[in-house]
Amino acid sequence: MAETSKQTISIREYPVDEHPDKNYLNHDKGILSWLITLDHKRIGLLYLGSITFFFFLGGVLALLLRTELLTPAQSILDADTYNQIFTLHGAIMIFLFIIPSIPAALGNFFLPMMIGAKDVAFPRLNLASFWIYVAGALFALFSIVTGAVDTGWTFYTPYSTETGTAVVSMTLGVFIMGFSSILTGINFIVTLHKLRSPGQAWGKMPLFLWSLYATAIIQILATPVLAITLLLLIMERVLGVGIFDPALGGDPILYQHFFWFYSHPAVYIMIVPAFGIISELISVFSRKTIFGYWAIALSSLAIAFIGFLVWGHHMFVSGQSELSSVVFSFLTFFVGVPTGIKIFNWVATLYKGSIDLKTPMLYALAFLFLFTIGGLTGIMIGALSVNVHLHDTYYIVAHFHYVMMGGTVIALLGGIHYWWPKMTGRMYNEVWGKITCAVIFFSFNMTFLPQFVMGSQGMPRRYFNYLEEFQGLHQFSTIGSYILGLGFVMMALYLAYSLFRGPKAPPNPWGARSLEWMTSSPPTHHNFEYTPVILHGPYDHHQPEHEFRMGLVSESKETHG
Amino acid sequence: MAVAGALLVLTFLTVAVTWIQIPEPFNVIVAVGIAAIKASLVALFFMNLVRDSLLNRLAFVLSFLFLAIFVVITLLDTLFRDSGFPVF
Amino acid sequence: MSTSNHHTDDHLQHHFKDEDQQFESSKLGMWIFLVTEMLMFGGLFVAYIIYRAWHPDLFYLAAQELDAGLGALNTVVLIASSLTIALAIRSLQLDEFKKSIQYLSATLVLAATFLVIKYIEYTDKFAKGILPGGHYSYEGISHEMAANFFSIYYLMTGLHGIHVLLGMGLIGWMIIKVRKRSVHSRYFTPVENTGLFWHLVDIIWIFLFPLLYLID
Amino acid sequence: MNKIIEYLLPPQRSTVASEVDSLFMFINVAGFILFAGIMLTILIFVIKYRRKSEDDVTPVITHNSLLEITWTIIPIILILIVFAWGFRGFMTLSTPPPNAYEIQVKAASWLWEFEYPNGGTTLNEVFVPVDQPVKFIMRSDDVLHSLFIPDFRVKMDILPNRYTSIWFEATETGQSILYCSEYCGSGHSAMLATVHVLSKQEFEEWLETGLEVDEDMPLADLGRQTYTAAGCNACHTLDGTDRIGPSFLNLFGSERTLTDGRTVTADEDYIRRSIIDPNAEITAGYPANMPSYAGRLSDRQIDGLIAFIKELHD
Ligand code: HEA
Ligand code: HEA
Ligand code: HEC
Ligand code: CUA
Ligand SMILES: [Cu+2]
Repeated sequence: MAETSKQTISIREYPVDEHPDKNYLNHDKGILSWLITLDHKRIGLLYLGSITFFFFLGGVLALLLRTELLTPAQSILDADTYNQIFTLHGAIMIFLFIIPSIPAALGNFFLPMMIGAKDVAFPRLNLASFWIYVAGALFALFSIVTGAVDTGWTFYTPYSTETGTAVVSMTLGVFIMGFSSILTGINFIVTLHKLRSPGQAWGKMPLFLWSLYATAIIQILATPVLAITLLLLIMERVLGVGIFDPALGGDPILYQHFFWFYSHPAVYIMIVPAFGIISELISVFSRKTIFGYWAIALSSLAIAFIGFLVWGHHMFVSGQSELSSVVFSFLTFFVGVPTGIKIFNWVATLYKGSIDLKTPMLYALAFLFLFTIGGLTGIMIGALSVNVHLHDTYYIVAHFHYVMMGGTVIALLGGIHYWWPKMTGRMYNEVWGKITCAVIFFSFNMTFLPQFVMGSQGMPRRYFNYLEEFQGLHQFSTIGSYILGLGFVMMALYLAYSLFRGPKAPPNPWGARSLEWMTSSPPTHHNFEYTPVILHGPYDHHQPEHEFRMGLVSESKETHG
Repeated sequence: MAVAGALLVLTFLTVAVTWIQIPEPFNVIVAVGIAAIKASLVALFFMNLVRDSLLNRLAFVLSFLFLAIFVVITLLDTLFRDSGFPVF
Repeated sequence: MSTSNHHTDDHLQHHFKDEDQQFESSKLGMWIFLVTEMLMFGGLFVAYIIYRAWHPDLFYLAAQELDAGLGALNTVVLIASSLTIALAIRSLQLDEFKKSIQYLSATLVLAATFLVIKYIEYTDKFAKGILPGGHYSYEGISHEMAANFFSIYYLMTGLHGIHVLLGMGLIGWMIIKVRKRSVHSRYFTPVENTGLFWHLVDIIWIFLFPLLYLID
Repeated sequence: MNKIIEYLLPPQRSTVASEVDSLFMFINVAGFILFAGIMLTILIFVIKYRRKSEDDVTPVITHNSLLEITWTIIPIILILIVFAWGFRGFMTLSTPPPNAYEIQVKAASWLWEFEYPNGGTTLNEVFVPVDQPVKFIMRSDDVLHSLFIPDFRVKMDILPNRYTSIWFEATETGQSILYCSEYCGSGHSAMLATVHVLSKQEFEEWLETGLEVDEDMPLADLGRQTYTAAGCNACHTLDGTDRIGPSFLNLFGSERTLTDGRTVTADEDYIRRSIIDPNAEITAGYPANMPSYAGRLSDRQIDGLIAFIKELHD
């Protein structure tokens, strides 16, 4: 628990064993030792591998979409295939990639380390959550084999109850993955409450953990509703229960309420952990105490809470009552306030810092650029009368790619580079890192900026054919997406290279202050060979580094009694 | 933990309340109200929330809060579908 | 579980500092899990509330078909089972293993009773042609949406029934654990958590009963 | 500024358009100023405070309440403005004037049917008078659709179990495109219609004469016209490629295998049946989702279609 016991405890500095022979990677050998591992770090890597795979899969599907959109009429895909591909692209990117991405991969790896714990509170649940995720993913992929789903990732009724495709196995897959998400959430909350090292008050927790905490709260409160929604949808198909299907007396708008009650908060499951990463990056690479620690920490909770009140902004033209549209629009804007607070505090942190433009920092700055655009366009479409025009056009597509790809994915990339030395024990190539970051940044804008224009000109989304007048913009966007793909291939190459040939990483290459850097790279099986004691805040760059490596002198006397 | 006796009495009380409740014509609120009382009795004593940590109590309350949000805001739509534009 | 277990007490997992920490963690975990359960059922309650607000007459008519007596009986059964499981935990905390097993078994029997009564209700309905959703064929209710009420009814009671089954599994497992003496006054977390789960199942029924059976 | 509006948005052809556009531009401009301010600050900081040496020491600045309050209040003010403005526009959009001219719209997968007060109907094109409020009362035959006319800045979902409505008042004559913007399956992107805005007088005339089918046209020509007007082209091509349904090329006279295993010859009778009651006989390999045209096409139009299909051989 957090508070130090009343007995006097003695602490001393524990120097880091720079390159211990045994680390978590070679602690046990063999594939099986990975597949049934209870080590949060290995589970984190398992997740990281899986989400990378699904990101590439989703990305390749996106390139197919973009290729079809090169010409106004049919070129390489027919209408049904196109519909299935954007559905799969959306569903894979959302449920298989972005929701588990930061929390389950980086969060699993670093949450226990950042609080000086040996593991999460329930390691077995953690492993279970990974395998549940895999099982869900298999169901989802199975749906492709059995005829694919063509409903859009939103599974709106009654189309989803009528279309002849494999909606049941897809939704079952998503249903199952929900439990994986819930288990991760439970695990994180309990771990943060109960396993923090001595001295680590809430105010000394890295902001990444605050963001994971807020995320976990959303996960446990929203995901069950998704579960019941999908269960009802499945029952609708299997038994014809008639809650959502108008042909049976149900109400399709009710389905949308249920769906967005989960899926709007879910967008904060995606972005809030990204905020956490950005807080770490900005502080570390300007070597400066974070500005407005509490403002940033608490705004995550505020976003999580307000995020539950605004789901109806996806439904302004759905036929819900005007009254609720007005209320939802009003509440929607208030998410912008805590988000803005974060952004301004990050900018203020840069002030008088010592800014080092390493690759992770470049990603952080790219994030600020892209996410602000995505967020401000969110305000645009939250405005009632404008939304009527922009709803279900490419403007929306551009908005959510700016926040999800330009926000979450860019932050994830920043985080991966930042923690790469810690996770793998190797340094990546800085020059290639920067070049790739630039390529991704520019081609991303090239892909999605034109979509704002198309959208406001009236180009509807989920359109397989379109009017000639949009062809120029579509082609520009498609070419951008190819370059974007190239950027990711470059990244895959230099990161893979660094795994084998990269120079060995020191324990703390960036001069950071949070706990995960106070052990060897890669860490040993138990993270720390002692119980860490926290004296300073995680961003106290003005304190000498060795004071962050304190630990209890003798562990065994610490038990109660 | 000397609540066992009290628990028994409470159980009978809650059951008894159920029985009286049936002939009552005036309904949903009463029915749900009584159910809520019964539920809180179970939560407080059987599940021992009276003595539990603040956090666990908070968890319990939070779930009701968010359910309430869900219901109330959804009703804002479903009850006002055809009433046109609200005039303030 | 993991390799280096230098602690004497074999229930303490290596990453916990002490028993207290471990107990509190599991209990908090369980509570959060209960929160997710409540929200999941909550979805059905929301559907219920919306449909009842739309079609009060339907709910009135259809509820007449349900046997309030059996429903009430089941309420008593579940409340009693809640009591017995609470007593089982108490006995265990006092290391009265025999008594604890008796109470747990009583809970199990009560749970089974609940299911038997539910089974009677279901078969009775099925016989009349009151089946969920598209299979509905009963003519006795003069409301075009009667099937929808029973869809909600079956979904709610069905999901609840599944939880009763799960709970019974857990209780059975706990009986084995007490038999083997692998839980006792110093370590009763699994039983405690099973109890919490069971109480939740009870609470949900406490709401289901008046909402489905007692509409007038 | 006007140039930018013209580039970003479709032409303003209804009374509400300018109000919506002005809010759109306000958010763009305010957002851009905010965005540019933030980016500029970042740029300056990054240049000015670049790391000079590995031993740089930075000041300890933990927070500043005044700043925090400032950047909480200013956004709140901005969002209140945006909310109120959007609310006003929305109010206009959702309260049709009482004197609106009413047209019934029926959306089906994947065609639009418009019914005028005099009982006449048109498929996939709608004629409306200029400078006169028009209200669409809409209903779907099957799944969700959504009626979207970018030039008028209106959009509304169409549901199978209720009526929804929109209204607009066109400000100039001409043609505008009407999209289906709620995803509805294979033919979603082909579910288009044209809005013809006519002057009041032209509209009156059109109501008198335009609704009648030109009975004098040669049959095959009428068929070709109906092929696009009735939206057959959404699903059937003329060049032998499959879309949603089979191509019309070489259809006539060929042997069709049905899902129940029977084979039939595609003669006049069969084609007529396929149009009027398409789901009675389903050709193997295709979905059963062609809408029925019973009551939507006149006998002569169907004859025309048959004549047209007859000619399609290569
Ligand atoms: C990571 C995911 C993510 C995030 C973070 C957001 C963030 C926001 N989104 Fe987005 N959104 C999606 C993912 C996301 N969204 C997706 C996937 C969809 C489409 C789903 C589908 O239909 O398929 C969608 C759709 C969507 C819609 C529905 C559009 C439609 O279909 O008609 C709306 C409408 O209000 C909306 C609004 C917002 C708002 C207001 C925010 C806010 O949180 C943004 C807050 C941020 C800022 C405002 C910028 C920073 C702040 C400042 C610089 C301070 C100054 C600010 C002010 C003065 C306000 N989003
Ligand atoms: C996390 C979420 C996420 C991400 C990251 C992306 C990423 C991308 N998306 Fe996606 N998108 C969605 C979520 C996301 N999308 C959702 C939810 C929808 C809505 C679906 C719906 O309507 O239901 C959507 C819809 C959507 C559409 C609209 C389709 C339509 O409405 O008709 C388009 C069109 O341009 C598009 C394009 C892209 C592109 C070009 C990328 C690019 O950023 C992708 C970049 C990645 C790559 C290019 C992969 C790189 C790898 C390789 C090329 C190498 C291959 C290597 C090996 C095989 C080893 N997306
Ligand atoms: C929504 C899509 C759609 C539209 C619009 C549509 N059809 Fe079809 N049509 C189909 C499909 C799918 C089939 C194959 C299944 C079947 O036989 O019903 C089909 C079959 C047919 C057939 C039988 C062909 C065969 O293979 O035997 C004819 C003839 C036909 N359509 C004519 C028309 C005409 C004429 C129109 C316009 C007035 C039209 N269709 C509009 C989808 C459509
Ligand atoms: Cu009709 Cu899309
Ligand atoms: Cu949203």
